[in-house]
Amino acid sequence: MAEKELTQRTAWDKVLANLRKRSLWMLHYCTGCGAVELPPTMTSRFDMERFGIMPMVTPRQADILLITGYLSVKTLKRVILIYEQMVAPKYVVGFGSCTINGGMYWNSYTTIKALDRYLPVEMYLAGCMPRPEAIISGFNSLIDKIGKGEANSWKDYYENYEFYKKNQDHVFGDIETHHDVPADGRYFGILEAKR
Amino acid sequence: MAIDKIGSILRPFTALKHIAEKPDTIDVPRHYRPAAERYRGFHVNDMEKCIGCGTCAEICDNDAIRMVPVKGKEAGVGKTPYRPAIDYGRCCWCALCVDVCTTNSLSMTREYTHISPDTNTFFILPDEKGIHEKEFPTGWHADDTINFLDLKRVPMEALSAEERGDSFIEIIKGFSKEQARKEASRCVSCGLCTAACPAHMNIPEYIDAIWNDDLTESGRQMYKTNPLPDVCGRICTHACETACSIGVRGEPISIRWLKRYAMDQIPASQLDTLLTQNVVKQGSQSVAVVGAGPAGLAAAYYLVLMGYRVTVFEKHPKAGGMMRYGMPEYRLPYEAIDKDIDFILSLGVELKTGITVGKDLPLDAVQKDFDVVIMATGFHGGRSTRVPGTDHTMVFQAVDLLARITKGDKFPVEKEIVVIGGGNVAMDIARSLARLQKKQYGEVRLTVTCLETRDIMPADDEEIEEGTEEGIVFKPGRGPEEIIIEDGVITGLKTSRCVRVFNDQKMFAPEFDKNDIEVYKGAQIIEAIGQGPEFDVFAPFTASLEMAGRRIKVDEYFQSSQPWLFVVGDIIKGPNLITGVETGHQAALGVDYYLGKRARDEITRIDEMLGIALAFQKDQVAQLEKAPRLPELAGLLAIEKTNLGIVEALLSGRNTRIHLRQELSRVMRRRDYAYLEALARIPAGPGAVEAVAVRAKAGFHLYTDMLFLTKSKELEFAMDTLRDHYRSLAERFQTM
Amino acid sequence: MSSIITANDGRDIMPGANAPENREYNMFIGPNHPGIEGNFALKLVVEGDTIVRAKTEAGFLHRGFEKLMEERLFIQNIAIVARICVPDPDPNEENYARAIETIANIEVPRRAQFIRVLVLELSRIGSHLFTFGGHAGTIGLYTLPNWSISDRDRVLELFEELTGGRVYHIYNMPGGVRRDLPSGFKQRVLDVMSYIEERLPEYDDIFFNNKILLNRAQGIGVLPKDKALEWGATGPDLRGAGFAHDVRKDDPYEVYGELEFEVPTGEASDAYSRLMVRRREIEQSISIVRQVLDKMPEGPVWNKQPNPLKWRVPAGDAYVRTESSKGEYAYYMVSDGGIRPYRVHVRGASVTHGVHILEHMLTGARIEDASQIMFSMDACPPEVDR
Amino acid sequence: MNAQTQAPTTSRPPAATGAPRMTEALVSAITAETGIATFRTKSPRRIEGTVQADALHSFAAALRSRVGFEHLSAISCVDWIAEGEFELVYHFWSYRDSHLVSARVRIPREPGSMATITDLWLPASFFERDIHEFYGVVFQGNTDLERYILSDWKGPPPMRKDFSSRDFAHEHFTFKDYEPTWDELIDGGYHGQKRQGEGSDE
Repeated sequence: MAEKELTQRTAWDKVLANLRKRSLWMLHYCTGCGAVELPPTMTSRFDMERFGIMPMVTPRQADILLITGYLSVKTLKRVILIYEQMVAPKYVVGFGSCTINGGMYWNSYTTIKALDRYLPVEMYLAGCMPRPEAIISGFNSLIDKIGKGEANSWKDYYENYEFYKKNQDHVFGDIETHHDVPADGRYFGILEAKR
Repeated sequence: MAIDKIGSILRPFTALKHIAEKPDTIDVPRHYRPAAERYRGFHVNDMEKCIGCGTCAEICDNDAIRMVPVKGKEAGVGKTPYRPAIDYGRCCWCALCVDVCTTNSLSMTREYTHISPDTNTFFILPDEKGIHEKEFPTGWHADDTINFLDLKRVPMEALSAEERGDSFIEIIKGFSKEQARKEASRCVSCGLCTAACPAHMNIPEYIDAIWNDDLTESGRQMYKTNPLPDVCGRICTHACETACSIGVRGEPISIRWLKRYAMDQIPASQLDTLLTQNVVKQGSQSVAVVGAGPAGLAAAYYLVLMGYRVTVFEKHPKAGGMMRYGMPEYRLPYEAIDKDIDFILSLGVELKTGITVGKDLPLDAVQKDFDVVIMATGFHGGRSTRVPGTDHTMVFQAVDLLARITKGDKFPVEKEIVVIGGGNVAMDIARSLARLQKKQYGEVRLTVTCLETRDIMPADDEEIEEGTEEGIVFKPGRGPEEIIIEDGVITGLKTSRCVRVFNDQKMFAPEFDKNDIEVYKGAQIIEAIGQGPEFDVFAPFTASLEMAGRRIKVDEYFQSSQPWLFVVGDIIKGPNLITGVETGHQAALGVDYYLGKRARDEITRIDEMLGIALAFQKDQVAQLEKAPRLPELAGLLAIEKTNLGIVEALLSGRNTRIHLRQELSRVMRRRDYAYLEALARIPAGPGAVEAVAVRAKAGFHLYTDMLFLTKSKELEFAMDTLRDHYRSLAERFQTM
Repeated sequence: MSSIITANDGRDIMPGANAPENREYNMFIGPNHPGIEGNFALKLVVEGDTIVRAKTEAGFLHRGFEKLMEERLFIQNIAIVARICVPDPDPNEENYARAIETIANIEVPRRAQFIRVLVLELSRIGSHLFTFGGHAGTIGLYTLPNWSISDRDRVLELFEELTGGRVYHIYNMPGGVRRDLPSGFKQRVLDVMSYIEERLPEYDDIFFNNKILLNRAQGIGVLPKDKALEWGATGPDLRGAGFAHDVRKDDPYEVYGELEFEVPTGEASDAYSRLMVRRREIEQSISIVRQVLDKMPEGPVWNKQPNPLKWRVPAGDAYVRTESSKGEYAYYMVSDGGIRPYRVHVRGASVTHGVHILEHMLTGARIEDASQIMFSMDACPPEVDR
Repeated sequence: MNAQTQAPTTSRPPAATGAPRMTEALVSAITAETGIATFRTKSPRRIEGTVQADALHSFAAALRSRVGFEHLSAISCVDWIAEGEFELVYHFWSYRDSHLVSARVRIPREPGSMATITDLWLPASFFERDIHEFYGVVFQGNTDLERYILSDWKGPPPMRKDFSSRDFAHEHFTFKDYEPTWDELIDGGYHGQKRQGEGSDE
């Protein structure tokens, strides 16, 4: 059922948003060193399941993609494949300094320096790496944003896909993700259907 | 391990005993858990305590700290308007910046949560309140037992009181190699000293060169702005050490003694290798310098390098001015003076001694023979207190006596002497006479009295302490009333207590308490209450010169209202040695602008320096494009194009923008890089290989100068890359 | 021979599916897989459920540490060094500091050496608890990760109090450590130690003596004893095969020579015996921590070094080894007398366990045991990639 | 893509056994058994020496089988670019004698090739492949040298001294350019007014 215009928030959208925000599933993929603070967040010590957030193994059913710290070029290729396999609405959360301006690996030849050139990022957490308490506060503010319907950064991927594709190609040389992104955009009602 | 089958299946259910307990989940965010006392959280910086020295930016391994000019923070001695801005898209919270902070103004709080979709909020300018302006307790802060800086100076050996009691041998022994390198290792190259030094000497560069044991490079850096390093290494008033950032919490770097150490190791014969500016052939225009003091000699040095014919007139038998005739030998040995002066003269400066302009040779005669005249006559006229009895024969002026000691003339030295005055000159004459007394009578009976109380005496503290060790009695805070003369012989000086020296408007108006009288016994009185200029030297033009208060009115290049007349040294600014050197240097530039009719070419900001580098790189590319296809030059064109790309990227790069506007802490001039334009005209024809080698050496010197200009890793990294390229290129063609 | 792909009457529903050349197929586990420890991939050639050939793929976490270290001052590297192995960062810091101390023969105050041993043992306890959680997760026993990782968090709170950072401590410096113990810290460490000591029997009940684990782990992932040394196994994996080799005993550093502790070993050299070796090592580490705390002398904690912006380490090289929770962790550092290290080679413990030994042990194993074998070898991918 | 791993059944010579020896006895044992006399004691439990490139394999085999060093701890590579040489340092550890022997081998940077010792120790295959990837050294006899960590890397071997990681990062990645929220506090704004002289101010 293609989503209608998301700007005016019909009653159904509000209900949907409320249901979605209480059952966010986070993809269980530790891309960087920040992932060592995830087990304490997932398990009983900080227990993010109190907010309905649970680790999910497949990108097909995940809502949140955590980029936990730096992204080497090799991992970025997999992350883009995963991101395009995730069903919208999807939220990328950037952990720590490395996703903002390169972090401590600013002069490394393999890590990307600014995540928002390759994927639309919903929110960044400061820290090297962010503590479990900061992660949970981050998830809470994400939940509020989804509840209010403001967490729409994922649309940006479809709207200016050329920008993202150009940057991705700049890093890898033309990669083929076997994913027709514009078609997804049309499916999710972001881009107007092809006449 | 015998594990019975049934047990191992049932035992997991023992975990059920925890059902009744409360879960150990920390109920974040409802229940806020504070971080540990030492937690390395977000930064806080005490903006007032911070002096903007940039050492935190220097140590940061992620280049996360950029120094930005903050409104309302003014530059000053030991202070800059720059404050650290921290980029939390780079920071790894390692707290090296907190541990290396020279003033302990930077510390960390226990706050750790910052969430935002907008990355711009991750670039903060920390102040006392913190990132979210919530009062979080202090976390990781500097620890005085463990800090990276060496706050203690390397002690300098000096002659003990007995050894130096009756001798004029130099007191300070100077650093050994290990001591000098250890002292040099303490410097964090923050550049505050350069800004505070009147002559803006390249102090971080030459200290770094001493640390790297490359003494010729150290000498080269000194000669860029000071042709009298030997002298300054001994008697400079070292304003740099008062500005030193290490001095905030510890003892400043002994910059003066390091300068002396470096110059002591360089023999006079090698001084010519230290010149970085190329010596231009002598042109037709001539300049007369009146007075061979530090100011006159500095002006002469820079003018002769610019190709002017310079003649120096000096009334004393030898050049040196106050350096030789006003400074006792135990502070400044004459060999040090001669080493510097002989080198300057060797560059082609003509010295005429024994001629007093204004007496033997009137100023207008000089004006006719020379295009420009620089007056550097200094403060030789001693002022008198004019209390009753000062006309007695046994009342002397300190400056005259000091000159006589240098010339070796005889003069009476009484068993008891009283010196009036509290400045360095008073200390010099008092300690010199104390030595003569010890030699003649075997004991020192000398009293020094001055208006100022002990704490506001203008003399250096070491001078007063060393003087007391040598047996001199100090009576500060006393006003001279009258010299008591009984049947033709001076028996003492009557003084009254001086209540105040300056009135409310800080004008010199001393008030005395007449009924508190003390008499100090002495058969000889020396007056050292300050020196004044002798304006009769300007004889025919004195009337037509505009005056500013008691001094001649000059512009920033010390050009007086008469365009052909420049006035430098103590009579215009000071009185001290390094200011004399600075005025001489500035006046030389003023003369060059006036005679050479050239526009001013000071460089004030880093992007203007980069403009020169850009022009140089463009010439490189142009020359190589014209050069013949030689095997040695294969691939050079591509490299030069990338270098050009690097410099263009810096100029247009938004990231480096903030640093490009940084004020230079030292005086750079386009003239210093005039040789780069000459390179563009070297023919690219058959001599191409040699031409590339010459240009490579020029490039190396250009980027060596620029490397110390900034704290930004972006600029530093680019300058370092370019410098290494030109060093290897020059080595490849063996012309270093 | 009827097989599921043929119809009842023997017709071949998928012609050729049974042909010998089609029996093997490629199966990729990771890099995004809950059974993988970190960002790592296994490329398996599988026939049915048995792995015929296995090849590991790393490099997802490669940041070029050794190159970055050559472009930083000596003191600046103490921040980046801890990031090489995330579950057990302290052997890196201690190795780096000791390598410089060996080259420049800097003398470390005794109190700092005791504190370093305290930090290393606490890091070992935390890392083992972390591995228990992972190992239990691969078998589906999810009670233990919730217990062990939350108990590990108490150790992290101790670290936060001592060093100012939970995971990355940036606490060791060439010449000693950056701060002394905070007041009352000794008592809190002893409390956490006794708390973990009480918890271990409960772990035994729900996990170590659990029937499911015994069935799943015993006899699985056998490291052949005769090959163990030749293949370069070290640490708990080698001790699981019965060799009592431990760098703290063979090549004692800091003050390990003065402490009494045994080196537990297993016999079966399978996943279960390696797990039990780690389990008993925690007890030894707890006793070491207690010994360190009561033998710790008073005194300075840092032998002051010159101004870091100009400090030069004299030319020379040094090979320093520590016993990390994963095995022998070594640094080879070369200095050419400059202000930056000329070369730092990081020899992580997993370069042998997580690569070739894992490939050998997976050959012939079953698919469902692949993750468990990897966790039993405790291979930490960032050590492999650096 | 079928993965090809080392045949598990390679048979390697067993290591010598016997009673542990003190350092001097060990040094003389090494000299006697391997025929290379350059080995000295460097510090407690550390022995070091130099070996010619072509003699390394026989030295290593003798060290393992006759002296008893059965653990290859690491093979490190140092790029002495000024002298145009790679220095390969082989670190052998003897559990029996608790000593480490570091054997230094110098090979020219171009062509940079060396004999493999994977037939003696399995860990050598990782170290040699690692050095091959990061320095470009070719180990003859090592069948498994294709890229492992740097499989997506198209540049030159990155650990060589003539490759600068900073240059590469500055050319290939763009950094964040901030519009600080406290811009008005800065004298002239963070990005400042239009400067005179070259450089556009887009």
